[in-house]
Order: sequence, then structure tokens, then C-alpha cells
Amino acid sequence: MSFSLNKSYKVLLLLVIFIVIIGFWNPNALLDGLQRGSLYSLIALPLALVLGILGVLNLAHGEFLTVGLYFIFMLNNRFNLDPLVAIIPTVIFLLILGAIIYWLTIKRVVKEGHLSQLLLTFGISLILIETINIFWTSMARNTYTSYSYASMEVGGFRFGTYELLYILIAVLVLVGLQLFLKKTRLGQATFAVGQNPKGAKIVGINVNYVYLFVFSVAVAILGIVAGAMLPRTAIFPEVGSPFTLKSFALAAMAGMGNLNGILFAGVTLGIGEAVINSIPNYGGWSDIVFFGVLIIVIISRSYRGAR
Amino acid sequence: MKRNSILIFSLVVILAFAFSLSSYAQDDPIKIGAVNPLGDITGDQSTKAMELAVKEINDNGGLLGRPVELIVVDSEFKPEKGAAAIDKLATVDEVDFFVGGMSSGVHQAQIPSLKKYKKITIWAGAASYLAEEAIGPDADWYFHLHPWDYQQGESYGIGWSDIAEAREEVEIGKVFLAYEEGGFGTASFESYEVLADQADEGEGPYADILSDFEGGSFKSAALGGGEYRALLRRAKEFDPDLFIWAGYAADAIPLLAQSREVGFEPPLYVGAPPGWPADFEANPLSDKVVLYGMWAPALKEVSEVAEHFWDGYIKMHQERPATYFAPLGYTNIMYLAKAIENAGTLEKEALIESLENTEYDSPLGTTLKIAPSNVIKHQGFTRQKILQYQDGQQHVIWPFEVSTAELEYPFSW
Amino acid sequence: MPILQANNILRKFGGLVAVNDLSFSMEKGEILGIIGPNGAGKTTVINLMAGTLGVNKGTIEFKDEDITKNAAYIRNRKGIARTFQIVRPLENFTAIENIMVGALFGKGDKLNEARSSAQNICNLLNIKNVNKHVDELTVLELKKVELGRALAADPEVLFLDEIMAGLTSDETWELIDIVKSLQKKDIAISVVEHIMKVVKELTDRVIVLNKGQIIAQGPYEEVSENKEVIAAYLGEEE
Amino acid sequence: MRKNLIILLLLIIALTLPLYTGVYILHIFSSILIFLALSLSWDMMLRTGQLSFGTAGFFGLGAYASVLIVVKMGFNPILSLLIGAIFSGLIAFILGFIVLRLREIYFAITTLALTHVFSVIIRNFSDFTGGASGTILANAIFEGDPVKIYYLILIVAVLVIIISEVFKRSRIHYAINAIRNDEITAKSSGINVFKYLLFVFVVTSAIQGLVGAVYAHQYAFVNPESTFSLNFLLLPIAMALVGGIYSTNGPIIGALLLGLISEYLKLIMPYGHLIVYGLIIVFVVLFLPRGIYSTIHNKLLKSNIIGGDKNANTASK
Repeated sequence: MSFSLNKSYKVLLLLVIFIVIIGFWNPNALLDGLQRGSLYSLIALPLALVLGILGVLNLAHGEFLTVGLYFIFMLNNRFNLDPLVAIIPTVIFLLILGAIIYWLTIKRVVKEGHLSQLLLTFGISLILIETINIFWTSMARNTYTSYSYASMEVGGFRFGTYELLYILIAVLVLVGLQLFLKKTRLGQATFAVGQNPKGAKIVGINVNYVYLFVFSVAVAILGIVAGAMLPRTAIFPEVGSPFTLKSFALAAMAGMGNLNGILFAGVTLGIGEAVINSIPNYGGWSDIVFFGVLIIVIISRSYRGAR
Repeated sequence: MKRNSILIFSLVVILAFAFSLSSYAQDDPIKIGAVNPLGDITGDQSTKAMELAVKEINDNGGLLGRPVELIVVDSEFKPEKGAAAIDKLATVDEVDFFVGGMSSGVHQAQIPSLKKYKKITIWAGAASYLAEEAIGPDADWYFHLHPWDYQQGESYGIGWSDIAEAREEVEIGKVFLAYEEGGFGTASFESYEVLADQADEGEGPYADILSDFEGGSFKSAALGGGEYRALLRRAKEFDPDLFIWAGYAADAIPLLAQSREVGFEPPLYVGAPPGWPADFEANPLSDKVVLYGMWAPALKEVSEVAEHFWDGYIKMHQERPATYFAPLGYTNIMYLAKAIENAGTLEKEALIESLENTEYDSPLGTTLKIAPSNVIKHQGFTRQKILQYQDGQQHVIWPFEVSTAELEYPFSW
Repeated sequence: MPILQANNILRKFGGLVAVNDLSFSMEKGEILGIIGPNGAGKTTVINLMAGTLGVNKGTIEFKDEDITKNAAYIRNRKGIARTFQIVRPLENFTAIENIMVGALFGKGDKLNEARSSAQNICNLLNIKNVNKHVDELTVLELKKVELGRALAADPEVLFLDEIMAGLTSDETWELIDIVKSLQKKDIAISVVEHIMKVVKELTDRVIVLNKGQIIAQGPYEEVSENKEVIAAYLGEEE
Repeated sequence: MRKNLIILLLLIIALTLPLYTGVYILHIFSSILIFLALSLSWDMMLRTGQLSFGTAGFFGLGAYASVLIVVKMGFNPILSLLIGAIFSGLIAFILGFIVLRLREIYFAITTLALTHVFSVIIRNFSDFTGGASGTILANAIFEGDPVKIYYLILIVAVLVIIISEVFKRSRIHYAINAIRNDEITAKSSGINVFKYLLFVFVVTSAIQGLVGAVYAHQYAFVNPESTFSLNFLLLPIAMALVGGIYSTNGPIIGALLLGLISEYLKLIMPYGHLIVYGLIIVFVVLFLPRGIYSTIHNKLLKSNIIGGDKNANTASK
């Protein structure tokens, strides 16, 4: 289910070595990759949570991010609320939206196979994209915040500061989730349900309530991501869509239910992408790194598992 | 037993569907069939502008004494849907003409169908040279309005030469192109490479102004990318006089933001996406950004047709035209209408001749004239415009005949 | 000459040695009991012999041929069949189709041949609801289907993993009779059992496992007196 | 026997369709048959228990292989369709040795990742493939004659339906159904699990390659964005699920239904028709979770008491 302590150190060590080498060779790629990778992980975490606990692969994951982005955009546009401040109402909004969608639809397919869930969430994603398209058209939109383009220069090395926020939030969300799962009653119930729903039911845990909670929280986390992202991105109806696949990839690479692994996987892939991006005329291959590394990790894990 | 009845039922449904669409045809109005991606702002506004044009024509008594009817089918940006739409318009609605168009990929899929019917086709979008090759030199019924990708590159060369001549301080010299790695961006890059090679030999539109050219690709934010910093650092190192990017609207702000973040400040910062984000001009980052396009709202100040179009569109649809596909869609219909009037008939040969000779003073600020391009006989516009965002407004810089402002130079944060 | 022979086989799971340097053999027409306390490695032995698991060390010979490297499906085709402790019916199939699978792939029957051989086995095992889906079957019927699928491969060696578990006394006797009738067909049978009464009734010979090793072997009556065996079972068995 | 009659009737209708419908309807049915074949091929893989997300990838490989072999080597277009099928099958054969070790979600994500890898490779080897802009054929197959194209696609679809039925009626059915149910039981019953997985993977990928080749020749072009579009993955899956999985009839019904509905919706409501399409999908999942075919089928069987038992068994095959 998750990395043993021993293995986790090994992975961490490898990651540190990788980072140090890249850092000496190309510090820009390292920082770009760290920032970008943190964003990937941040978006992947809630998807992995839902996948791990409910066993539902949510194809509408990216669209919930899109909804969050538009909601924050609206708050910013109408009420001039700073995107980072708008996180708070957005999280609440998404929490409720997630709960409603869980209650109306997901609830009924939790016990069905992956396939019904895929089809259902595919349908939901279609509805969300098209609804946004009708309200906002396909035109890209954006906000302006003066702070999101700031940069610093340390000893001739210039780097952007805003996206460091992604790293911070990714770590905070991860630590928050871990603390929640280990230290709170609800968290332990969630963990129990994730491990063995039938057993959890027998010991008196209201599984349905836990599912509702986890799904809503997962959607709500995207509100934080949306707030952090909005100052740096244009939004349009499909803005979140590509992240579903990337998140799914990270979850698979980390291994089911392994939340820490997602951060490792995200950072590794982010840096890998950034490195390829920084080689002149080979930028077009950066997708290969993402998917190539993914395939290699999954397959090598399957070989190890077979022994 | 009952299983069979389901099958029979589904059969009936299918056949009913089939027949319902293949029956009626009225002869009275002149029918124009349009295929556009309605879910996208470009197709949506292009269609709305076509509706405006049709309304104006009908308010004036129609064409040749007959009313004009516009029949629109959504291409959904899917090749097979776009191609089926042509078949529907031709066989079910029995339209007289085809108009519309956006994506080159969808258009390529439509070409086999278009060739089947050989109806007069006036296509507004699709800029890829591959689409032109697919149409081939023999299609005398095919008229294409949007400049092909290679023509666009050429026209900017002419534009910058003009500007450099008029303004001593403006230097072109080194050009860096950042292009999205898909079909759109790559085609731009390829045409720039050809132009740069020509310039090396002292030929072509860039002959006197271009000294060095380099390019690099990025993954567009529209497709899940949005990370440009490595490329921008490369561009910064190259230190171009003119930096240009060819991507989508979604790239506009992040690219500018990241340029600022890495401290990249080229004297000319040019964007060439097919559309810009909503309210881009209101974003402080947009100031002094140069853009390539066919049209700017400011044209209404120098062109009567443009003003007429602008007012009419807003009145009819309660929104502003936001992309050049709106005036282009209007032009698409109006040009056809004018040629029909001139010809006085719908007869194909005569009408083709009339289309060849008709000139239309378009709301794009340019007069539409037909001339051969590399492959086809009937190409409409060949020039783009050079525009600039200044103090929250889009201004036309070049061609000088329709310019609404002087170039502000150099670009700075 | 033994039909199936394990030579010094060893299997580890991580750091845990489940089967340790184990050697034993089976003869034609013999029923061999494999007993031992929980966690002694009985099911692992079956898994190793049937090829569901690979050995870390040692060799396995079937009719004088080394089959150590053979995959489970090859061993099954060669004539080694098994049942599972917790029945694993193929849930999308009916009873007879489950058995047909064994005939089709274990024996290599054609489709129509498989149907008639499966029908024969149903008759032999007294399975009546041949066209019912497995989720509609009783425990006894499921066990029979499981046994039937193994038999359909026409095996020479058959491993039965706690096939009596969860059955009533009457049902147990019905199955014991069936297994005994199989013995007459010269099949070498190995049963893993917890119910000593069954072991006593059924087996010609038993081996007793503890911690992956044989601690005693011989006829049941003899072994059940063995002190080491009693010590291993102490507090474990009825 | 009644069933055979129905099949015959359907076949006759399919064969005579060009006599009484126009080009547009033929075109719609051609598209539907394209997606039907993809949907069925996806379902055939699913019957082994393996959820493939590689449909669009092998579709694209077949399309590219057949177009390039015509453009670069002057192959006969009809023959090139077979090349498309063979090429996709061959790549599936090679990759099968690696990816068929994976199960469930890992197999799914890896096949999806491969789709992206294919398209990135094709985009970057621009000298040979035409890169991001793609490559065009001088002419559509049969000079774009819609009737001939319809028959070509009909042949492909019927071929795929026949393959699917052969799978259902032969020992392959028993093997793959057993593998899906319980791999360990399957192995212990003499089934060479890997061989069957590889076989089905290669056959379904070859079908997808063939379909991709036909599609490319119908529209006379390939480019990475259109040819590897995830539409060729998601729509076939939706069709199979809406119709009902693990059957031949399910994907057929799903493809016809969704294909016609989406086209019809578009005509009656130009804006927002995709929302309704999405709502239909959600509705089907929530209220007809086994897909339309199985749901109706099972309901009928329950009301039809006599002989219901026997049919229930054949129905689930």
C-alpha cells in the first residue's frame, strides 16, 4: 500500500542526489522544475486521496479545478478580491459543490466498478466544461496582480519568487492531510475505510459519511490550488482538463494510496520536464520525459513486485 | 421475442431519423451554408457576424430579388463532424454556397467533401499551407480569404521594412520566435525559416532588415503547458531586437509575466495568436505589446465600413466583437453578396468570374481583392496588420493608410 | 517410482522462510495427507507444486521430468491439478462452464468435447444444477465445481486444499466417497486437511509440517502418536 | 432462428442504406461505424479484464502508417489499410511483452501514456511524418466517393463484429472470461494467461490501426492533434458503457444511440448540445448502470419466465 520506511529513505536519498546534480548543472531548471512539480503534486494530491479512499478515478478532477478558477476569477473581477484572499470563499464553495455532486451522483457508483465511475465522471466533466463555455465563452481570461511576477537575484542567479508558494502550499497540504489522517478521529476512520471499507463498517464507521467528507475535501483543496494558480495563468473552459491526466499519472507512479510518493513523483517529473525544456531545440520532447518516466517507474515496480 | 422488438424499435428510430433529414427542400431563398465551431468564441462570433450580414442584406430586399438564408452547422472542432456538416448542407439543405471555417485540421477533412460538390466555396479561416495543397490548383470554385501562413510571415516583413524606414531608431536585426509545438506554431516557424533563408541571400521581404533568426518551441497553456521560462532565458541570451511568439490566447499573460520574471525586455515584444484573452488591453502588462492581426476595434475610427459593422454587431447581439473572425465572417457574406449582385445571376461560371473581379471594401480596413497564391487561383487577403496595445487600446500601426497611432518604441515594463 | 517429487525446495516471503529445504514424493494411486498447525506452510507447498508460486531453491520432478521452471498452466496441462482453500469459481460462468474451462485448457479438449467431458464429471460428482450460475450454488456445490474443474484437466496428480472445510458431516462423507473413488483411477492425491477425522479416514500416509519443514511422516495412526507432532499442535488443534 | 432473421434484416438495411439515404446520412453512419468498431475493439480487450486507454494511440499509429506508406512509397491505398492494421498489431505485439505484465489502473495509465509517447515521437520526427502540421494525401480513398467509403467502413465494422462474435463463441471466450474472473484459477486450469492477453491485445490494436487507417484515408490527412485525439478513446468507451460491456450488442447499440443522439442534438440545439449529451451519460450511469442493452435484456428475461434460466446464461457470455 505505501512505502516502507526503509524504501522511503532510499527514494528520498535518490531524489536528493538527483536534485543536487541538477542544481549544479542547471539551477534554473531545478527551480522551475521544483515549482512546476509542486503544482502538479498539489493538484494530484486530492485526486489520489479520492482514488485511494473511495476507489473512484475522478475524470472530472481537472474540471473542478476549472470551476474553482472561474469562481475566484469572478470574485476578483466583481468584488476586486485578491485571488489569495478569495481562496477562503472558494474553498467553502467547492466544499459544498463537492458534497452536492457526491450526494447526487458519485455516491451511487462508489460500489460499482471503475468503469461506471469513469463514465459518470466523464459525463460530469463534459457538463462542467460546456456550462462554463456557455456562461463565459471559450475566450481566455485573466487577472492582474502585481506580486505574481516578482523575482529575486542572489549572486547573479535570478529567479521568480511567486511560484515558491506552490512548494510551500504543496508541503502544507501534504502535511495537513497526513496529520489529519493520523491524529484525528475522523482521519483515522478515513484511513480505516481506505484500507478496508467492509471492516470499517463492521466497527461502526459510517462509511458513506467518510466518503462524502473525503470527496468534498478533495474538491475543496482544489480551491486552494485555484487561488494560488490564478495570478499566473489564463483561464478558459479546458484549463484544468490536462491536469486530470497528469494527476492520474502521478498517483499511479507513486503507487495507490501513497500521498508522500506523489510529492516525490511530482517533483521528479517536474524537474525532468524542466531539464528537457532547457535543452535548445529539444523542448518538444519534454512530454516524453513525463510519460517515459511514468512508464518506466510503473513497469519496474511491476517487475519488483513479481519477485 | 421481446428482445426482437427492441431491435425492431431501434431500427425504426434509426430509419425515422434517416428519413426525417432527407426529405424537404425549398427553392425560394438563396441558401448559404456555414460551418463553424460554435462552442468556440471565434466560430461563435463569426457566425453572429454572418447573421448580421444576412440580416442587412435581407433588410435591403435580398439578392436578385430573393431572400438570403444562412444555415449554420457546428463543426465542434472535430474533423469528421466538420466534414459531415458539408455533406448535410449540400444534400439535405441543398445550399448554394459554402462559407465559414476555422481550424486547418477540420478544414482538411472537409476538402474531400468540398471537392465532391464543387459548389462555390468562400472560406474564411484555415491558414495552413497543407490545406492549400490539399485543395490543389484546379479548384476554380474555391475562394480563400484568410492569408496563408507563409503570406502572413511575408506581410510582416514588408510591414517592418516600412516601419524601419519611417522610424530610424527602430531596428529589426535579430528576431527570436517562440512558437507553440502544435500545428499552428510549427507552421509559423517553418515559414519564418524560409523567410530568414531568403533574407540571408538578400531576397524576400526581410532582405534589408533581418540579420539573425532563431526559434524555440513551447507547449501551449491551452494544451496543458504554460512553462516558458527556459525558453525565455534562451531568448534573453540571444538578445533579439524583435521577439515574437506564436501561441494561443491562453499563453498571452503567462508569457508576459514570465518574461518579466526572468528579466527579458526586448525592444519589440510581438504576439501572434489567433485571438487574445478577454480584456487583455486592461491588463497593465499589455502596454506596448505589438500584435499581428487582421483587425482592431480602433479601425472604426478610420474606416466607415468598420464603424458600420461595429455598431451593427453590438446592436444585434448586445456584445462587442472580440476577435477578427467577427469582421471576417461579415466580410465572408458581404463579399459573396456583392459578387452575386455584380454577376446578376447564380450561374457558376459567371459568378466565379464576378467573384474574381469584385472588390470589397471590408470592415477589416483593407479592400478584398482576389489574386492567385502559391497553389490556388483565388486567394483573398494576403496582408496582415501590425497593431499595438497602447494605454488600454488596440491601435493599428501598419499599414500606414489605416494606422490609428504611431508605434511606441521601445517596449519596456 | 514416485510420480511427483520435490527435492529440497525452499521458498521465502521477504525475510520469512515459508518452506524450508523440503523433500517429499507422491506415488500413483496414493492419498497423501499434508497436515500441520496454522502457518506451517501447507498451502505454500501446494502453490509451489502446482506452480502458482515459484521456488527459490530446489527442484520438482514430475514423471522424471524437471518441471521446476514450468509455469502453472504448463504443469496443469502436464497433469497436475489443484483446488483452492477458499474456492475460486469463475463467477461469470455457470457450473458446467467452470468445469469446461478445465477440460478446454487443462486437457486440451475441443469446445464440444469439453462440454461432454464436463457433463461426465458433473455426473460423477453428482452436480445437478449444471446450468446455474456459481453465485446461485450452495457451498457443497461450489466445492464440487472446484473439484470438477481440477478433474476436467484429467490430472495424474491432484492437490486438494481443505476441500472439506465448512461442510456439514453428511456433505463431508459424500466428498470423502468421491475422493476415494478418484483414488481408484490411479490418481495421486494430496490433501491438506485440518479435520483429523477426514485425514484418518482418507489418507494412506501423512507428512506433518511445522515452520516449513517435515517433522514426521508415515501412516496417520503412527504420526499422531509422535511427541514432536503433539508439541507442534499443542493448543492448536481440538 | 428469429435472432438470425433480425441480423439478416439489419444487414440488408445496412447494405441497402445508400439506396434510400443521402450523402449526409451515409456520412453520419460511416462515422458511427468507425466509432462502433473502436468501441467493440475496446470492449474485446476489456473482456480479458484489462482496461485499455490506448485506443487512440493504436488508431493514430495505424492512420500514420497507412498514410505515410502511400505518400512516401506509393503504396496502393487499399493495401495500405492492411499495413496500418499490421503496423499497429506489430507495435502492440512488441509492447505487449512489457505492458501486459501490468494490471488494472496501471495498465490503463500506461497505455494512455503510450498514446502520448506515440504522438510526441511522430510530432518530433517531422522529416518523415510531417511533424506537427501532419501530412496530406493527394486524394481521399475512392476519390471521396461516399457510397464506396460507406461500404468500405461497413466491411470493416462487420469484420470487427464477426471477430467479436468469434471471440464469444470459441475457446477464446472461455479463456479470457476466466482470466478476467480470476487469473490464478485460470493459470491453474491450464490457461496460458499471457498468450491470450497478448493475442487479444494484438488483435484489438490491429483493429484500431485498421480503423485509424480507414479514417485517415476517408479524410485524406493525418496530424498529431486530430489523429491522436482523445475523442477516439473517450467516445468509444462511453458508447460501450452506455450500450453495455462484455457483449457484441452493447457497443453496437451504444455507438448507434450516442452517435445519432449527438448528431441530432446538434441540429436541434446548436448551442449547448454537449451539456445534454453529458446529462444523458450521467443518467445512464445512475439509472441503467449495466448499460442499455443488458438492462433491457435482463428485465425482459425476468418477465419472460419460461426458459429464462437458460437464456440468462447465454446472455452473460
